[in-house]
Amino acid sequence: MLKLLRKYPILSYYANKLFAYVLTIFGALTITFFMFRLIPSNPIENWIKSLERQYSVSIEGGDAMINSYKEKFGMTGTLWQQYTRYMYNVIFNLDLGPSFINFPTPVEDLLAAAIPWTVALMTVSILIAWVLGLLIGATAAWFRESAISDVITNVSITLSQVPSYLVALFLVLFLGYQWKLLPTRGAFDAQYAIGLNWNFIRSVAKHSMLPALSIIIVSLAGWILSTRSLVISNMGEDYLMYAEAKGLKPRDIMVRYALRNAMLPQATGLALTMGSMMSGQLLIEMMFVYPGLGQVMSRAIAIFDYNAMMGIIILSVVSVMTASLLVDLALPVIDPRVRTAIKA
Amino acid sequence: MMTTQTQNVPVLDARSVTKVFNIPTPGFQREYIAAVDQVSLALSEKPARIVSLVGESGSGKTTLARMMLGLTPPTRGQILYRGKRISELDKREWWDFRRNVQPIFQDPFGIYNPFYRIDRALDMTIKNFNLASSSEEALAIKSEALRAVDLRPEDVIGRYPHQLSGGQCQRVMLARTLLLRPKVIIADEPVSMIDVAVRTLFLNILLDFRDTYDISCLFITHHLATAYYMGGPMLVLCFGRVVESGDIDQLLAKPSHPYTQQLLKAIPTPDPTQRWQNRANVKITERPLTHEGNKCVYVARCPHAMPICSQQRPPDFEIEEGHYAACFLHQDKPQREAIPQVSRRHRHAVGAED
Amino acid sequence: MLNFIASCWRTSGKFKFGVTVLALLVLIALVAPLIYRPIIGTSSPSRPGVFPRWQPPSSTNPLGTDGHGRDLLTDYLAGLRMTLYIGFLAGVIATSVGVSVGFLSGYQGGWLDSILLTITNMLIVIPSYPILVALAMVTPEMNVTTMSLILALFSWPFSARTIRAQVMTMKERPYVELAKVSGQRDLSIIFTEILPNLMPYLLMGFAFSVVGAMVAEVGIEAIGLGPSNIITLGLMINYANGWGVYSMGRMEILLIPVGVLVVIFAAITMINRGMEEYLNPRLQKVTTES
Amino acid sequence: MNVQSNSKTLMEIKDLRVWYRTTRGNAQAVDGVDLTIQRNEIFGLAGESGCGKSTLAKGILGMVRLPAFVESGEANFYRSVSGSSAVASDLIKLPARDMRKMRWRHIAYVPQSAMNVLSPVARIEKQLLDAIFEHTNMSKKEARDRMFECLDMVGLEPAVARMYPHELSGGMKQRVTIAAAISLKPELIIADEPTTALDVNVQQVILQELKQIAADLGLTLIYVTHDMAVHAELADRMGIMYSGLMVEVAPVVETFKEPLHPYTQGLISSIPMIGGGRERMTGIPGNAPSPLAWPAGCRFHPRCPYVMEVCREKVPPMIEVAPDRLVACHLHPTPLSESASPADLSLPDWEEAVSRAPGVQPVQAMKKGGDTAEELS
Repeated sequence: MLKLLRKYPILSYYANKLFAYVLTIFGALTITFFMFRLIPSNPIENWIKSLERQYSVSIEGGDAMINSYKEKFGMTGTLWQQYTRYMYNVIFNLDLGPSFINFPTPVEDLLAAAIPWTVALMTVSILIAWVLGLLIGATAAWFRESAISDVITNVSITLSQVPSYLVALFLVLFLGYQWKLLPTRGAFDAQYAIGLNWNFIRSVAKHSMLPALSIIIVSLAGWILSTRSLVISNMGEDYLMYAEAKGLKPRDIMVRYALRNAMLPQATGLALTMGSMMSGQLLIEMMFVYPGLGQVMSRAIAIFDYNAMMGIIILSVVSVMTASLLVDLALPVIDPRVRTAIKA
Repeated sequence: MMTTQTQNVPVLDARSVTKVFNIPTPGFQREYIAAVDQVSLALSEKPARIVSLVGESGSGKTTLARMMLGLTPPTRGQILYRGKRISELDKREWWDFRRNVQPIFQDPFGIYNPFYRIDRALDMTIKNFNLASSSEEALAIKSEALRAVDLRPEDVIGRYPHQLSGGQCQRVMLARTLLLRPKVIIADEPVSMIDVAVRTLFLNILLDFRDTYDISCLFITHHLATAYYMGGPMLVLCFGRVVESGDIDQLLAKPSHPYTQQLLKAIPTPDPTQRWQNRANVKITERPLTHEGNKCVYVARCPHAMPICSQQRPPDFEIEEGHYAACFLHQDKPQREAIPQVSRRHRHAVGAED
Repeated sequence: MLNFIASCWRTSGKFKFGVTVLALLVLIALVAPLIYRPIIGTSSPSRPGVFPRWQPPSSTNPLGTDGHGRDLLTDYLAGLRMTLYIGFLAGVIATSVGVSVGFLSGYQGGWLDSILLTITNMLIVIPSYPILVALAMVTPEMNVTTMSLILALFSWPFSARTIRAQVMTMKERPYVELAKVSGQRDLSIIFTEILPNLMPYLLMGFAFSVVGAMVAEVGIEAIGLGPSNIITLGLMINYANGWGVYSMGRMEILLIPVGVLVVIFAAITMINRGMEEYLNPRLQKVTTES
Repeated sequence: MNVQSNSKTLMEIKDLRVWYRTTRGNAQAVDGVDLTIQRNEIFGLAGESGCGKSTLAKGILGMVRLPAFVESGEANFYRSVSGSSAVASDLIKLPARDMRKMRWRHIAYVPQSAMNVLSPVARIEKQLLDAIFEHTNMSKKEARDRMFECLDMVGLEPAVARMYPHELSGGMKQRVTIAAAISLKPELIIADEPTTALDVNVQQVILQELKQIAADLGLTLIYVTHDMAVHAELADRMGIMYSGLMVEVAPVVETFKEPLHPYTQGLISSIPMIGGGRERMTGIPGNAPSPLAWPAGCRFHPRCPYVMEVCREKVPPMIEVAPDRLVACHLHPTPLSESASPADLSLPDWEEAVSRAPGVQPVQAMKKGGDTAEELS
């Protein structure tokens, strides 16, 4: 096998990318697992205590109940046994263990219910932000002398670092309360039946407008800035000056040379951002009571439910790594330079 | 026996040194190319001489320079400092090697850390090799070295690298080398990035170093005319191998390797009355990507290629006293004997000063 | 370092604007005690019940009082002071850890580099925000230093990665070779040759981690999980949300902290963009070298 | 406007100034250059780095971009319309759209760094065809034939068209740019140091190809390089620039045989020549001045061995001392009478002049042994 790898550098490039992919995911999960477990507080005691406080009664058989729950949750045995058992379940039979939020349902179902919402919201907003960002960024770069491009740049600089929930605050205040244009809570009107009927979709769209907008505004600013500086540095390259010397129309030069060379890095950027959407915008979803992964995460954190939290983190780590793996695998095919560089 | 031996032991001696890299090729396989392929080169102490090493870009001259400076380890072969492998030098011997073998790099602008003033390069050398006991003395030898390379100390000391011209920067490097009074300077294309007018000044200083301070120099260039101006022995490097060596006048009088002949024909002469007669054919520019050991390195482009050229590696044939060419056109002439590798018995570097 | 800042100041308007605004804010933060001492006397700014609740702006309380009977102006000043302090502290921790890891793996290379690189990648891949919230919720006594430590925990890998890339390129520069040949040892090469040229990238890394830390801190506070005994702008936002200031018609209670935060983030990012413009000559309009 | 100039002149440059805006004031890279280029000639533009020759080339091509800007001057280009009549247009004042139409059809450019002049993500054929389609309405097939014809002219097989730039060697990339330049058979090609980064053999191939193509297609070539030997091999007429000004213009044989301007003489006598005598050359002492602060009067006076009082005050005007021999130096203030020939004007031996020159200190042979400061002065 090694001889084969040595002989064909492309294979060894893919092999070592795959190895790094698996190792990083495994490492990340281990770190998170131990981080949670080492922290003193434990979900079951919290739950029992919260029950006692709620009904102001002390439960005698409390510790027996605690042990049985611990057993069910795989919290028994030494830390190492818990770890191996958990990993075995996750890897081999994809069982993330029971969630604590609504007890019997396993974490997988919990996530399965939340994933479509987050994916829908995030994909739409990321794509809109990316496309708009590319267009505005490129034009701002091409007409960099004009005042508007300075205005656009400074505005996007200001907006790019502002956290999306602060933007959400403003949107909720003005669009939501002040002018009552858009609903500010929930994902759809309760009165419509869930299904592919028209007004359900319309109401979902209306409800997700505000959260989507707050995500779009911030990431749009980010894309504008990155495209602008990419295109500007491309404009300084010799091949652009050479294209001008060939007497090509400015518009052709921008599209065929400046933008084309900026497409590749921005495409990889899009893939990586798509990968990171799984971690969801926790605060946005909490603020808008949007039933996505962030919502599940916030409820899990509130009562420190190990399994649910681990489930979501596994999901986002895997999706981020898969996105970057796909980019690494696709790169040699798309970019001829990488294909040659690999063999060096 | 030891004393006489110290006379003819060369300060720096490369014995069939080879460096192998793997390089990108259009195909999917992995290709190995010997950037430097069994090169032998000796720089003696007395008499101080300027040895020119001429080769096109990609002929391995920079790799050879870095190996002789001890910056890159050779894949095969040995580099000896006063008869002992530089990888086996003990601490004291290493410092002695470091002091006596100094480089001059190619890029006058990139060589100085932009963060500091230019004379820090001099101070660093003075401090590390403790050439001066007090700061006044340090300033004195600094100014003296700068004047020796035709630079006014007040023009240089305290200035930043970007405030000086390429020629000035390169001469400050010469001053830095002069401080150490090394036995050998390895100059890797020192003049290729400075103007023609100032270039001559730099070459004159190197000649003066040889005559006044007995500092030998390995002068590496791709410009044959500059090597001609320096005089002395010359080695022609082609794709990592020394194809021809000997005194420069011998080589010009009787260029015996096809590569040297082609090189001499291709060089534009600064005289409009003697323009090129020959019409270069395009095939010249092809570069043999892969070459195994056992064939002549120039066979792909050689007009006199014979079958033997691609089956056997041409040894050095002796054209005349001190003039060798590695080409089967001269099969009838005597071969040069191979240079023995040094075994581990030489514990102590011969003649290393304390 | 100083002449780098000076030349950035000369070339980029963004840098000038960012630095002035930030300097102004830091100045206000430093001077804050002098402003709110006369209002609340010697008591600590976070002590509730000093004033009657919900007073409109008056001579004693220039901005009125809040739901806990604390003077609003003092809240904001103390909040600004604390947010900046936590942000910079977390930035310093994150950058110093990031730099040492980045340097070690960048300069050393080989197996050490691959180990450190994998660890950094692992930490980058984990979604930091949920973990931060979980950690914040559970740490027993939450004070400024623990808060900064938690925030720094997840931002040091980013500066580690950028510094490592820079060190890898700097290592190949000719002046490192000149230093080697002049007898400099590895350690002094790192500190005297490579570090000074790395300064601009350190500054940018520092600015990024400060902003990152502040965003995360405000994120934690805004959902009420942060320490309640230290007033920060994030906490003020959380209270304002809790009190439903909108319905009380006192919008400014929410708008002021949000506005100040936006100005802080904008200023630091302007500084970063200014530095980037100076470093990448193509983005400039006037060349610096002749 | 349609002007009946003598059909030999192709371009007249009058008092062209191109400056760079820097934080420390304006760097006057090109500071008032007057030049006339004849048709079907190879004009060599020589001078050391930093003398402004590349900036002048960019000025003619209208490629002056911020932070550089055209301060003043004009460049009249006499485009031959049909047969002998020519239409003049000032390239400097031409609006962008018209200049764009002029490019590649009438003025083409061979860039210096062929390394990154070709877009890394597009195949060679795409970058050759886009100029052809832009300026002509050739059919696809016609354009491809023209492309392969040009590639063949520069000795590249058709397969190169399908390759990416990074798969070609430096020499091949340079020949692609030459093929691109001749694809629309322009009247003028400006080549800005195309062979500096290439090996000697490759350089010979490219120079001979350029010369051959210029002769076959009957086009004019302005060849910019600091390497005097290349000018000797290639150029018919030469112009030498120093510190942003043209100091001497003359046919190449006369320039080498009897240079009139001291700088040209210094430049030629400091080029090592194979086979020549190996006596010590002194080069040109001193350093090139900075474009931010040109010296007063003649800009070469700090380094000139024949410096006179007048040199330090007055800028020497460009004078035609003999037919087709222009020089800007106070040593030759007036045009020659018919009888005298340029030979009488030739300068004394450079080496001896430099050693005698008062202000300038060449490096004396260093004393052996003694390291004390005085001995070494």
